[in-house]
Amino acid sequence: MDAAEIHRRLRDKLGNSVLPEIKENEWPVIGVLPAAIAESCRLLRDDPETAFDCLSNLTAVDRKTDDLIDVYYHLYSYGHRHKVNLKVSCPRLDPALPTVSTIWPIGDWLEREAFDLMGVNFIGHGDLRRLLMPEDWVGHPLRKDFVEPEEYHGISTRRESLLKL
Amino acid sequence: MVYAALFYLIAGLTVGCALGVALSRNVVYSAFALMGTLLGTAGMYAFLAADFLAVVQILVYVGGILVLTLFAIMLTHQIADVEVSNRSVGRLPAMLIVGVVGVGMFTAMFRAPWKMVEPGEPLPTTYGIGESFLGPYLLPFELASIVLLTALVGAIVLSRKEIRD
Amino acid sequence: MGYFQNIKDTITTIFEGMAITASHFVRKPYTVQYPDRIDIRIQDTLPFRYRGLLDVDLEICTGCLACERACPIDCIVIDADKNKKTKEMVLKRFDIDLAKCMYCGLCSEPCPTGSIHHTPEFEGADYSLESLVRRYVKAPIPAYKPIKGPETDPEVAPILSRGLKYLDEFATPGDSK
Amino acid sequence: MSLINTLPETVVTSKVDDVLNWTRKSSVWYMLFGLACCAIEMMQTGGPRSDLDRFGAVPRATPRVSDLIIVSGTLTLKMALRTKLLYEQMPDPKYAISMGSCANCGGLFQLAYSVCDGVDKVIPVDVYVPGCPPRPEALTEGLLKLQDKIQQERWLVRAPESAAV
Amino acid sequence: MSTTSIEIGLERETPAGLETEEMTLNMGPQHPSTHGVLRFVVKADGEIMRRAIPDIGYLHRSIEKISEKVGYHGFMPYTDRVDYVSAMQCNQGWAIACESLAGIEVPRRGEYCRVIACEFGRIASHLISVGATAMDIGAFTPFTHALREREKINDILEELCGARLTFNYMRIGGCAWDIPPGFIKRATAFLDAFEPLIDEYNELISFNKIYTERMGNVAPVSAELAIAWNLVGPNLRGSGVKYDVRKDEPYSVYPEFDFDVPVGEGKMGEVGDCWDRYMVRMDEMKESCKILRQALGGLPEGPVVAKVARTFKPPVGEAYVRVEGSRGDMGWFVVSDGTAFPVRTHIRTGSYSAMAIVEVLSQGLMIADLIAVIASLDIVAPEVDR
Amino acid sequence: MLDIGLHHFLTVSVLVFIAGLFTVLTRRNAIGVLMGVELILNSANINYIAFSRFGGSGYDGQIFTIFAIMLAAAEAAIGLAIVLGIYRKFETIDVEATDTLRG
Amino acid sequence: MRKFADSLLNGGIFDGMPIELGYVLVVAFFAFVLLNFIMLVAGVTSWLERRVWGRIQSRIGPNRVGPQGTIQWLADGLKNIMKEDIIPEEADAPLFKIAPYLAMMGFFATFAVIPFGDGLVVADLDVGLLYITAVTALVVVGVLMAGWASNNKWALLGGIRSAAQIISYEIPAGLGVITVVLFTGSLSMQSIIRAQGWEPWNWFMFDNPFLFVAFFLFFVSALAEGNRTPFDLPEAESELVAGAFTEYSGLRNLLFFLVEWGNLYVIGALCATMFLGGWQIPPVTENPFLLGLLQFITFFAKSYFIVFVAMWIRGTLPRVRVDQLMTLCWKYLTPIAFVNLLGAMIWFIVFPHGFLPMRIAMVLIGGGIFLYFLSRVMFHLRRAKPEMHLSPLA
Amino acid sequence: MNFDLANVLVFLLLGAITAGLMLGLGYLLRPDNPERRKLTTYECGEPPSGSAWINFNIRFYLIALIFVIFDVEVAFVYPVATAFRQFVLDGNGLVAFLELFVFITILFVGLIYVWVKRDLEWLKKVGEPG
Ligand code: SF4
Ligand code: SF4
Ligand code: SF4
Repeated sequence: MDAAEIHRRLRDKLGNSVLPEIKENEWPVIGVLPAAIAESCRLLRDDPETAFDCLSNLTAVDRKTDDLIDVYYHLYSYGHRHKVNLKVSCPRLDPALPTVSTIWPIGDWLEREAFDLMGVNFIGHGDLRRLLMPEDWVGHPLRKDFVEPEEYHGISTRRESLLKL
Repeated sequence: MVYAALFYLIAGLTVGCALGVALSRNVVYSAFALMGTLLGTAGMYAFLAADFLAVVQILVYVGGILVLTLFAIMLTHQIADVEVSNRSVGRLPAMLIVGVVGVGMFTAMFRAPWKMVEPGEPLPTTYGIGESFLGPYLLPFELASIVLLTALVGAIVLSRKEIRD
Repeated sequence: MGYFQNIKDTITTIFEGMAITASHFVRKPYTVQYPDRIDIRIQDTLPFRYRGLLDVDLEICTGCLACERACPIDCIVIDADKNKKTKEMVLKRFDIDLAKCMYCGLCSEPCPTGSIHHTPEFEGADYSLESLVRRYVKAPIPAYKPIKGPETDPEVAPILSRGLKYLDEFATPGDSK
Repeated sequence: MSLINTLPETVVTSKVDDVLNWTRKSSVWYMLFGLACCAIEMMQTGGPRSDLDRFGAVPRATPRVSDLIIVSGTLTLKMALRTKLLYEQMPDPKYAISMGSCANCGGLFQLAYSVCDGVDKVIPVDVYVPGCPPRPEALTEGLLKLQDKIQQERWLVRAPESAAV
Repeated sequence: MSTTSIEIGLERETPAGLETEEMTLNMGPQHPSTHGVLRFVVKADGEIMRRAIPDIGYLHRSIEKISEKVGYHGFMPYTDRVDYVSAMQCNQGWAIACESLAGIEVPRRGEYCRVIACEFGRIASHLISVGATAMDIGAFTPFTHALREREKINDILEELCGARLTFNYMRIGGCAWDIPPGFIKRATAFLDAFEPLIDEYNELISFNKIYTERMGNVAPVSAELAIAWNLVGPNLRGSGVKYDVRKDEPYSVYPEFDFDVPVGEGKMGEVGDCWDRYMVRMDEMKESCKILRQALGGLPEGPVVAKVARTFKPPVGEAYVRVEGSRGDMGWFVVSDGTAFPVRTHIRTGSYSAMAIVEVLSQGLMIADLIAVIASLDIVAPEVDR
Repeated sequence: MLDIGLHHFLTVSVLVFIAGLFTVLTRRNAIGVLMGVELILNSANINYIAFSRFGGSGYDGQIFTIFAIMLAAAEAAIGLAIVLGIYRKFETIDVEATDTLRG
Repeated sequence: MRKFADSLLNGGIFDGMPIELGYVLVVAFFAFVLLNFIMLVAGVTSWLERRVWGRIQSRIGPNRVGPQGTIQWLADGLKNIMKEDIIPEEADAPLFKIAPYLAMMGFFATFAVIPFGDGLVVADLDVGLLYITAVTALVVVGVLMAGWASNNKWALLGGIRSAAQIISYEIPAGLGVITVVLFTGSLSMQSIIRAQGWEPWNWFMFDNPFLFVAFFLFFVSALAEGNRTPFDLPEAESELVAGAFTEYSGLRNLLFFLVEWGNLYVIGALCATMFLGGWQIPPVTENPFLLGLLQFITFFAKSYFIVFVAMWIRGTLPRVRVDQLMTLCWKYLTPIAFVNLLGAMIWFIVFPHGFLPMRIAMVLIGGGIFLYFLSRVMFHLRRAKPEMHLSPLA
Repeated sequence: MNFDLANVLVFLLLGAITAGLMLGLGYLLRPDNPERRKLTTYECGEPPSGSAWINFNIRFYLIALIFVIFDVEVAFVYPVATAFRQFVLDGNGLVAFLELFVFITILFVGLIYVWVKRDLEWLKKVGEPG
């Protein structure tokens, strides 16, 4: 099934929560409003015509200039061998999205990672803890405005360059 | 002389460790002290020219029963933690009882007119024991297997039942 | 029956495995007895493009700073001034931090003369970190000025040809069509 | 009481010292402690081609029996604390080799927010091996350098005044 | 010491009676079998695990963030460190991602060089994987034999790109070094010697009864479970799903080669058990050899790298490409805003999902099985943590 | 004194017996009690053998001891199984707590 | 031994001393020699294992310390003496300290009855074989103690595993031993050897099919009791870090290592005694000294052959899992051993004086298996076409 | 025979003395530098969570239980095996065989019992007791 068809189906079901244009790409991008993302994911997975049984990737992107955080969901269907990329934009100050970890189990870790590094809140995710950084870490390091702390448990994070005479 | 010295050494080990079992507050220590007594007893057997028994003593008591006891202790950590604060019999009354019994036994021991024969040159015993098993002691020998079988089945059923309900 | 099949499988597969390991008793060990019991130095067996410790041939460095700029992690520091009078570049400082370098080769790729290059040398262990910083310029020296045509200076020519040979190792970009 | 660094320097004591140092350097057991890419090269160093075993250096699983920790790879802040603990759990005398740029000074990950720039910030390092990763022979050379260092040490003999700290 | 979140939830429940108390074991970060710095908090009941909770991040080196600082060309050496066991495919992933952003076409010889390098890298990586699996099961010898063969591959790759592990071989638009003279002969010679060794290796360990007993029927992953957890590559194929990015979403010049995609068949137990995953790798090495012979034989002439500006500025946009790495398909996601520095790079790797599934798989296994599971999933720490 | 005779062995046996008795009396801990019983059995065994050696009764004493050892093993197996059973039921190993069995 | 001691004492060196003290001195002297010998054996075994292992793995192994690395073990030992001795705070200090000595005592004790030659044995106990099985119990308790006292989970798990494993395999091992005892009627090591001859067909291994099976039963069980691969679970590096000895450092750890390497030799010695004819040599010389030396060498060579096989196995096989270990013991080895024992009894009743054709047939079968093995080795060599290197030293 | 037994004892004593000597030598030669963190329990670089002295799995116990019984049995069979040879040579082999056969079979029944009752199985589902 090609992207346009998927897009049409989604729009049939969810109406204006799905943005009208799709960006043709290797992974065609379909924009979705934040509130509808979990719903559209569920539809895409459960519809036997689309049957997206795999969440291939989930990435959060900090668009500081636009004051947005984009979250990309790369979906893949092993049954039909087709793919689609859902894109959600949420405000940078308080990014919050419904979780997809109940739809694909791997979403659990992917969302935790996005939370850890980018500070995206996934509502309904039962166990939203840090994944990669230590629990006592401050800040979300992949944000553009993240500043590295001076020291961590007594270990300074700076190093004088040996090349400075 | 050396013979006597060795005897006292082993007797000391036996009795000392027995006291250790009696007096130690920690069950694990008691168990390890018990090992000393068992080894010492094996030594006593050796002195009494019962070489086969000495070895069986180590094999069954140390290798089997003691290990089983240790397993039981290690299985249940609270056993080692149980504070023996209010004993079934206090230490002092126990001392008394033990003292009386001990005095009685010693008296009996030294008073009794033991009919003694001069012990012969120590000889290997294994063969003789085997012969007795196949000869005069055949019935107990076969019974032993039944006892063991019963013990095995009984113990297994007991532990299994207790675990499974 | 599974029971006896298991026994048979165990015996035969172990037998086979033992035969393989036994055959190793007569195979030659693969060990190269670095450092002393070898015929040729390891360094000499490495390919020319091996990316070992960095080295700079100051004789042919033009002071163009291409390498400094290309290094993603700034472990090269070069001070090159233009001498006002002679209009010559003078290298005052050429330091490489070998402790930090990641041996990626990105610096030697843009070098016009192959002055900065990786050598097959790899022995650099030391007791202190400072000694891993290589300071090539001891006293300010004039930079090399490329001339048209083949190099004539007999002292520089072999070095330059080595450098150019090193550059040749890199693939030449061509159009895909 | 121990005799370490208490004896006066004489021909005999220094000879004994030499022998003791020789045994220590001939049997450097290193801890299996792979951190990142360099760990692969460390494995190769113990592998057939380089075979550190030739020099009596074998990998050990626990810090308790190791003499040497080869910090091979990127030390993240999260790991740095653990590394410190592991190093501290090693019995004296102990040594550390820092293998690769990351362990030396952070290397290419000085740009990173989560990396401890250099293992010498948490534990004292005896030998630095440059490379990214150092090839097995380079690590072997580092080990030989360490052996030289061990051979120079004073064990029983009192350290010369100037060197005393 | 900083606590990870796991400790917080780990208050020991007081046991009742002989109920075996749950023993909380830390396996890792320094543990001989975790291959680098992985950590599992094992909740065991004697020898049997209730759960093994993976705890990651001990090798989180912020590679994704660094890409925003060093630019497209400068990031290439960093991709080597994403999966240091088989760095070539990471190189390729990044190169293809950038090329697809900017629409660059790679010369055919360049593609062939890439394939050759990648397949050698795949063999080297699988060697480490199967060797380490055998080592974790207790057989040290196969591991050293694998290391020995890997050394030979390292020599070959060293000849090609001057490094043994962190190759930095590819560039956006092609490769940095052309194939050196005499390389093809030596590479073919290696393949000739190597292929019988695979059989020897199989006889030495793969079919050993103890080994098959240890690996067979342990932690089988059904195809549905594997897909739902996004297992990829050999792990997915071990579960019987015939999917290989090289075949099903072809990139580079892979369609020109003839090779099979081995899948797990449940020969030693259920489909998708540890042995299947292990065996898929064994078979894949043979397939790689096949590809290599074809690529080495049919190497076209021409340049190996296209002309690409030194300051590479792709147009605005995003690209998500997948390449078949040694640990399954690697997703490279790049967002460009038209400057010389990417806005965001995200690398989705095979080990990441493999690590996530351990908690599910480990339930009810024995501690010794956990090791088999980790090893057969072929988890490499930096791939998880990046 | 230097000539080791029957009385020496009997003395050791009595001392071990006393220690065993003391253990049995003072321990509330069931496993401890079992250990005391082992001690007592051992002291009896020493007696058996001492008498068989000094009383000239051939192998009888030794064979008795073997059976005693066998019974000790059986006793330990069953006894420990019971102890563990009790322990599980009552979450304790106090002997007196088993009184609840009656109630 | 007694004869020897008597002859020494009659030589008049110890005149004027109580005779018992004289004996003690003689025994102590021999014990001292034997102790050093044990350490040497343990050390050399460890070196040899590393070399054999190295060769199997296409490596070399230790070859720098001393000529060909032969004194590597000495360096290891001395170094370990110089290591700090850590007793973890959480551990139970007294037990933690005693445990290694207990294990070592248990292991030392076995050496007392190993017959290195006709008269070369410290104590030819009449219950020799049973004695060896019994003192292993000390090792069990030592390891269990070590595991428990460390208060470390890996150690505890390793200790319990180890204890469970050693005791379980005592059953098949014991049944294997009993099969031999049936044919000799004695438990004494010397009389078992004397019941065999120097010719292979007079070895118990080739006496009849049941003893042949018993040999493998015993060998496998002994490997398991010695915690050797493929049964090295207690110290399975990839699972339990270092098993019961995880917390031990320096000297105490060394003692455990000593036990491990020494035990390997004991396994070899036992197999050699019971199945391979022990020190039996053809009657070549009358000279008692030379005879003793030859017997010693024969015995040593036979036991080291078994040791070598154990190393070779270690270089080949993976490790079994703990449940498989128990399955193997209780469901395979023990029942087979039972049946085998009954079979052996019947055989003995049928042929109370042995059956020569069977012996020769067994030797031929053994040779046949060996030849087939060689052909497989050749096959693998031909397939891999490696560089050959026949010298054992590289 | 006593001579041999005494030998063993002397041998053991000497073993203990040697170990003591080694310890003494070590005492002289080794550094002693206990720091608090050095003495912490090793658990793969993490601070250990909880003591190791906890209730352990019962399966090990069952194994030991079965072992004890069979151990005693083996101890019984040893002397009989030594006597067996003489019986056979005396022509009473069949009697001895039958007697031993009965003994062994009865215990073999025990083994079969535990086997059938799955007490030798280890891999049981979590939660399933035993
Ligand atoms: S090799 Fe790489 S890291 Fe090193 S100096 Fe050159 S560019 Fe910088
Ligand atoms: S080394 Fe090369 S690139 Fe660097 S400044 Fe000199 S000439 Fe320029
Ligand atoms: S130094 Fe280089 S190879 Fe080593 S860990 Fe760091 S990045 Fe990896």
